[in-house]
Amino acid sequence: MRDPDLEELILPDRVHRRVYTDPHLFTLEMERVFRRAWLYVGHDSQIPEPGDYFATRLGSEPVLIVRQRDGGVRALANRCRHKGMQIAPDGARGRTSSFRCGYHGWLYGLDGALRAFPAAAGYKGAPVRAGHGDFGLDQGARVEAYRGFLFARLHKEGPSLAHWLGPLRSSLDNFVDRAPAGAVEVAGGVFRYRHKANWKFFVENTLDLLHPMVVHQSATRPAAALNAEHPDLSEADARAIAMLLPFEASYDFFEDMGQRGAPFGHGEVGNRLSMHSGYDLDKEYWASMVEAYGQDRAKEILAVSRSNSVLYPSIMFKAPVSLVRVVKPVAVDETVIETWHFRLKGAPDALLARNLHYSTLVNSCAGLVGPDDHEAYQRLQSGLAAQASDWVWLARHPGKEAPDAEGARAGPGSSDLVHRTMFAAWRDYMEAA
Amino acid sequence: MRDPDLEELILPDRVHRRVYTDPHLFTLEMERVFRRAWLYVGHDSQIPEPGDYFATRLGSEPVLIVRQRDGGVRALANRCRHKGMQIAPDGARGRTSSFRCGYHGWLYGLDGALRAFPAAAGYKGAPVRAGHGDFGLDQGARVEAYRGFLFARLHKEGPSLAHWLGPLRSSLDNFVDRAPAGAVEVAGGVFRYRHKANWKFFVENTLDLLHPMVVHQSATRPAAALNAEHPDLSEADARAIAMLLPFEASYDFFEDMGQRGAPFGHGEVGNRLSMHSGYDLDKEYWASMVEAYGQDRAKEILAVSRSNSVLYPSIMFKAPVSLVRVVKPVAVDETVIETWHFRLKGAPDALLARNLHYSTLVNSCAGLVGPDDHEAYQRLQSGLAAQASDWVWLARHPGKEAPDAEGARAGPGSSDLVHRTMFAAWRDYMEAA
Amino acid sequence: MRDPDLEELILPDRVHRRVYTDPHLFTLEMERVFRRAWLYVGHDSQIPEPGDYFATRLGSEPVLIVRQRDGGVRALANRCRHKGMQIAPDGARGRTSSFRCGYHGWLYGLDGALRAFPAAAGYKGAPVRAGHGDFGLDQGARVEAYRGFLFARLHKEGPSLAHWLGPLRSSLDNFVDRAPAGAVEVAGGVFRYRHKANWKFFVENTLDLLHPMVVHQSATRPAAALNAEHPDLSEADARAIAMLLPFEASYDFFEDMGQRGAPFGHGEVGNRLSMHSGYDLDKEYWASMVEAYGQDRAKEILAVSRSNSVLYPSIMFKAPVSLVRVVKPVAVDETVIETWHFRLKGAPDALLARNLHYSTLVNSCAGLVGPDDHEAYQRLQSGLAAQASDWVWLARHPGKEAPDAEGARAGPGSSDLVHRTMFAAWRDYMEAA
Amino acid sequence: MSTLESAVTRFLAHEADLLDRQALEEWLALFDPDGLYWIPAAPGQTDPHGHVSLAYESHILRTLRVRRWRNAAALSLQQAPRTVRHLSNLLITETPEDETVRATASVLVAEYAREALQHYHSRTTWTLRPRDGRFSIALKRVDLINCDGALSDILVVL
Amino acid sequence: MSTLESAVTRFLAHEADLLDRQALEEWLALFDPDGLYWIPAAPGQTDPHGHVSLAYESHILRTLRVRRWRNAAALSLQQAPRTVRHLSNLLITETPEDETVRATASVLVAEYAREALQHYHSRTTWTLRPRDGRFSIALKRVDLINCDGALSDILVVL
Amino acid sequence: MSTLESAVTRFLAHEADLLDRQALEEWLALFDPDGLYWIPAAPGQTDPHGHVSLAYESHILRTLRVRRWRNAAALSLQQAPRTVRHLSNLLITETPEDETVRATASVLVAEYAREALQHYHSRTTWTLRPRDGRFSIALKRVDLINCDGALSDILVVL
Ligand code: FES
Ligand code: FES
Ligand code: FES
Ligand SMILES: [Fe+3]
Ligand SMILES: [Fe+3]
Ligand SMILES: [Fe+3]
Repeated sequence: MRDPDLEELILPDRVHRRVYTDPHLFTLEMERVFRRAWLYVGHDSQIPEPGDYFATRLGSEPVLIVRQRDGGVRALANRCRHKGMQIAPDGARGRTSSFRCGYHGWLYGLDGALRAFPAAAGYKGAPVRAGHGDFGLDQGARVEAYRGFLFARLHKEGPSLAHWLGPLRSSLDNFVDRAPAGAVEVAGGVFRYRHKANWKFFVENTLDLLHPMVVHQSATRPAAALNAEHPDLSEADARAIAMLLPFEASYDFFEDMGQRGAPFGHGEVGNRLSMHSGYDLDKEYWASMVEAYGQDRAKEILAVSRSNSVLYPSIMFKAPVSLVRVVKPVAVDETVIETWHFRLKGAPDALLARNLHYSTLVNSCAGLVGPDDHEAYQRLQSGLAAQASDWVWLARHPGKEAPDAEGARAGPGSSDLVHRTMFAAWRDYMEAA
Repeated sequence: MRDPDLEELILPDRVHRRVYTDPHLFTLEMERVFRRAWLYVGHDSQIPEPGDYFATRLGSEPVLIVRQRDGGVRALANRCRHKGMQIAPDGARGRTSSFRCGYHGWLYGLDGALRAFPAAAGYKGAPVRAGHGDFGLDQGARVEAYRGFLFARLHKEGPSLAHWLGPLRSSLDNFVDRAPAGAVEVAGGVFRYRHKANWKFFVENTLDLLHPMVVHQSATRPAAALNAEHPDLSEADARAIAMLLPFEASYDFFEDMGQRGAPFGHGEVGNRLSMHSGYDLDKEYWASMVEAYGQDRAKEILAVSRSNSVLYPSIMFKAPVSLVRVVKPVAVDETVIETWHFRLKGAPDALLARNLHYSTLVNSCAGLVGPDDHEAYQRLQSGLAAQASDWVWLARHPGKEAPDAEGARAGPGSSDLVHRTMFAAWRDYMEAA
Repeated sequence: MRDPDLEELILPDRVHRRVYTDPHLFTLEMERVFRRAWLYVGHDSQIPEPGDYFATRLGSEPVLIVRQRDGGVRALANRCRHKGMQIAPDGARGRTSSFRCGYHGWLYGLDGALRAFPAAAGYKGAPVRAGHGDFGLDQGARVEAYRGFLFARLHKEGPSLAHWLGPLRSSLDNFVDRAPAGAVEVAGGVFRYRHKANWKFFVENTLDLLHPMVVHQSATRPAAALNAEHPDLSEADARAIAMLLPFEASYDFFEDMGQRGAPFGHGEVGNRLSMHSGYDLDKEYWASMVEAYGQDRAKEILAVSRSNSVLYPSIMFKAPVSLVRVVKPVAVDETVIETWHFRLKGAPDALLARNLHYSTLVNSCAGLVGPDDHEAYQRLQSGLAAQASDWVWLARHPGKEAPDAEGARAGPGSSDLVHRTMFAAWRDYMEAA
Repeated sequence: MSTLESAVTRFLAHEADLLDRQALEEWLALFDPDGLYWIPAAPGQTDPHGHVSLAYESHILRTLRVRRWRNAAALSLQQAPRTVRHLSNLLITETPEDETVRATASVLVAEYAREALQHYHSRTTWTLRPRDGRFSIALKRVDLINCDGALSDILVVL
Repeated sequence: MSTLESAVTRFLAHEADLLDRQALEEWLALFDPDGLYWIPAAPGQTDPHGHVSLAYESHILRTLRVRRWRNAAALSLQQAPRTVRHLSNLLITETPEDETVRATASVLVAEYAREALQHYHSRTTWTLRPRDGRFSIALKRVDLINCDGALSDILVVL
Repeated sequence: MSTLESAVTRFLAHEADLLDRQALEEWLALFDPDGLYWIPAAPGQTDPHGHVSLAYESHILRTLRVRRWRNAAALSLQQAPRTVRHLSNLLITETPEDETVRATASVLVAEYAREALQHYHSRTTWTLRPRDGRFSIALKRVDLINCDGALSDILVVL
């Protein structure tokens, strides 16, 4: 595949519109970025028992994520080695002791080894063999977990997950530490939300603190008015309004939230201050936290409010409301975003209910917030097809960055530092031939 | 972009089927023909006041057509210079004092200059600047008007509109002169009609006088029969029938209509004689014309009946029934045709009603005439995908042409002279690298 | 068009997934395989009288198959030589004395010669001429018949139909010999079944005897259970069950059916034994066969039970149940399969009814068998898009083949010999530049 | 359901059946002699004379439309489009002063032509006159959801 | 609306509800023992024996269809298609001689499978026999608008 | 058709008409003060608190939704989506204990926005309370056929 002219596409303070619109670059991204980076695939709690599996995609590659008998996890090729049939439809999940291809009945073990094939005598003299090797489903993909979160990488070589997570390890830690029992589990359903735009718009938008007060006015203005008109809102309504209003916080507030960029393109916004930091603290939850951690440590954990954290390129997670949004690129101009929700073990149901309510309001395709972001992405896609200008600017707060204690570089909340960081990593992935 | 082998595609008496079917040539057309030619964008009356605007496309390029405070008109890029969002959806229109991008709130003046952007301090040290220049919406597109009709051209260099209109200026004149008050205005709604075929089929068909008696038989035969069966038709029915019957006039009649081809690919059919020249003349309208122009001049104006006039590549207009059909190429095999209607200022409502009735019968997607043309275009598209032959013939009436007084070349009504003229211009546009 | 690296795509025991997924190879297939091979177009009985015609496709090329006045058949270009309109919509059929293009009325004879065009004087001095030659619809395509089955080839040069049919002539013979009157005719309607997968999956699947017991279990298991539960099934129900059960015959049974591969990629499964060989013999039919052929010859004819015979690339026919399935490639990942049914002349209606019942059960898009095959094709298409492996294996029963009396090479029923034979021919067609 | 509602429901189902069975000549006979068939080209369009319509047809023009349908030369109709129509959400108002009944319904016309389905969604309003125990159509007005969109051919009667 | 119309409307809504809820075994029980489920393959098809059908099923074959639906091995059904069906434009005729009722309606079956919607439009005709105050189905005939088109899999009961 | 069926049919046609005409403020008034508008995100979802929903809205949130609809700044609503909705296959059950009526229908909402049609198919269930001779809505629950699919924006009220 022909190489792109990367130095013409990625400049220090801007990127060329083709990175969002060129189908050839999208194919290359699937080949280079999405096979070389660790991609989030799910959570331990989705496949607790040996033989538990689900079918998903790593970029464009269909895989089976399977809990092994030894407790490990493998990412097997979801593609029979006989004549090539996809073994399980995308999205399939269940518990099994083997995978049987429904075309001619080839049977694979949980580890991907070809265990048996009907009428085997007919392959006398042919290279077809049971076991691993040319006819097994193991394709050398790596799977590693960090505190229950599963990541996979198709490329055999590369950094360990822990190294790759870098400074954002502490944000994943905070995600899990917020559970009084020190563990989380998938709960409350999944949103799958499709839009006709390049996957990078979503990823970049999640760390863009200059857009909420503009894009989400249509929700925040009525919310503020209703708040003023109804002094006696029900608890649920008051909570909903309180989750919507911060979208129109002041520019200074968003600037103060801060942001940081990290190696491999990761980044996040918010730290002590964020759109979630003003939420009421549930008493029962606080009590369980104090009991689990002691008051000081509990306070410390809850004082961290990193609202949006990106592990580039595949997820944005929100530790304060316990959710992970997963990027599923479909085509250069089509993306599906999955939103997965988590229960903090040991926390009261009311906390889960609040976080799910947040997601219903904000992340639902029929919600009051998401559709306006999506409209923006789709108009970015059509705008960048225009020839009037070739450039997308990432020029904000030039030079305004400083190393932080964990090895990231921090800047003001509205900086494009995080976006420059993403594209530096993107270029690295794309260059490694 | 790779150059086509134009001399193999365009021969004196035929063109290669690829000019209608090759997606690469379509992309080049958008690049070369539709950026270099003056394209019709609308009419003065659509944006009478400063700040009036509408969002449209010049070829594939999204633009905002905006009335300036000084009365001029600009074609601004409809694409924010920040991160590239399309500012207004295609088709949007209204009155405004500025354009605000809905993503981060960058604010542009009517002239396209960047007026303000929120949290401006964050761009200290970055190249982002208010004003025109790299961050304004003015992309150097030219806009000129002729008698109220607005044309735009993306390419900075090129002929003036008046020069480019050439001999067909007199046909536009006739369009407007037919108004007793000497001016027209958009009225009566717009048709937008989509078909799965290359844009050139429509343009060429409008000057093809060998097809109506064949393609439109399905309407004219029943019309003739009903006319014969019902001697006492209502006035409205009689008028409808009278507008349909000329589609099956004799071959001699169409030959006598005549045609002419002009520089830049323009052309038209009909002059003294046309499918509209036999319409009854509304008495009240005639009186108002006589009052406005005197009897001789009024007669002279109304004696001109150029039924279909093409300003290549973007419009066909029909002065005798006061309408303009605009070509909107979508893909190599998809086109939208807009039909815009006009009120002759100073003329009675009945005249507008008649012209709208004509369009309802002929140009509506649910009409009695248009669908059969569209079926033809779509079958041309599928027929030209066949390899049985490579050629589309434009060989009719070879050499039968003579210069006319305005610098055009005239020929018999059924000649392919107009089509040869179009492709000569097409080749010129496509060659200019 | 650029040539593919065929020696890297087609290996002795496997083929590269790109032969099923690469759009460029699909275009080349249409160009090389589908213009050079004899393609089945229909049956004599569809166009018995002079002027009878139907519009179909040879690969991607639209043609009119026309019965001539002298009884011959031509495959005319379905594309007017004037401006290129497709003359008749795909699927059109009827009886006519000429073809008139509906755009400008050019008139062609049944033999494709241009007979007349309106306002002919306008072409004085132009190359447009009546007759054959540049302006006729005859494009040199060949049409030949074998026992009433019509085949056409766009390429002028190539083997005669009889030679090309080779050993499978005897299978077509058996198709027709099964008619007491020694002739068949189209009857009982047509199925047209669309799926999103490459055309070769269907063709290869029809000679794949390792899949039925796996893929069609969902029908055979309930069928067996109902059979056991209901000892007193109605005749019709018993017949239906009896036609479903053989899909789950034993591996040995399928092995014993045997298969053979022939020149030009043809092949078939079953001979004395097949999924149809156990059907009850209708008494009335047997009587009519004995009357027509004598007992010995009748027995001989009915003892042959070649269940699936492929004339590569365009049809699979089933002589024992009198049907032909025709391959209509639409795109690299889209195919329509037509199923045509035949009445054996001289046989009782009950036999036709049985064969139609078979097709309703098995070939209908709402049937109990076909959808599972189609699901398999579609999952092959998605599986082969994966990069986990490049290979589709055709390695079964290596070397297990022996020449038979008719010049084919025979092997065990489950061999990939027939698939290797197909790809050898495919490569030959693709190589001939 | 009132007697009137029942009668209107049955009449509209009958009209739909005629159209789906392409009994177009019988459909013509359902109209008043001065009845109108109107498909506005703009949402809420009030004026059929100062604004174009997708169709605005008197008895003569409807007859022309039906004859064109029967005309083998009609290129676009060689595709032999078929329809199935679905009608629901009926609202009825009686206007006693002119003895008409106004019925508005949601109508989905599914059209099949050239191997493809098209869906036409409208709120359709019939102005009906009681006639011989049934009704005759004074006005059939079809307000398509996308009447001002970039439509492709509407080949069938809606 | 007559009592008969009401009763038929309710019965058909009940059948649709069973199918949408995939209560297929209950659906089987709605038929007469010799009842037929027929999807013709040609418009106006009259003969189920001299012409193929998309489906032509006796009680045994319908049962087979339902058991196949329940069979985990069915590759094409692993997509777990769902339906919502819409019924309107009901026309009813009684044929007193054989004590059956013929009901014809426009039916839209929306199918969702593999992340995609499919729409099946038909005029569907039920021949119903009064049974225990309700009805049993003697024949359900589904005339799809595109029955002779190049269809892809019809996975669900229509 | 019973009086109750007629009354419910008319009420639902009225609600649909308000929504299609975008008389959203009037639509708000159809609900009980503590009425709910619910679009589950999973088939058969029982719990609105332990599972996300596509929408789960009290009076205040419905009001917010309607005001957002009226807000010119709403990027995604600048497309001015329109709807036509179709309702059929009504099943009604009365639950005398709490004096409510449960009505379930097949609903197709056709949405037109940005030159494209979208179809939303659901079984929708209304829990209705008799109020002043009409009804008020205690719960409107919209079970979309593809509620767990990869949906794109649902811009309109379903
Ligand atoms: S393709 Fe999987 S067993 Fe054959
Ligand atoms: S993209 Fe327009 S303001 Fe940012
Ligand atoms: S294209 Fe056929 S006659 Fe002109
Ligand atoms: Fe946002
Ligand atoms: Fe025309
Ligand atoms: Fe099979």
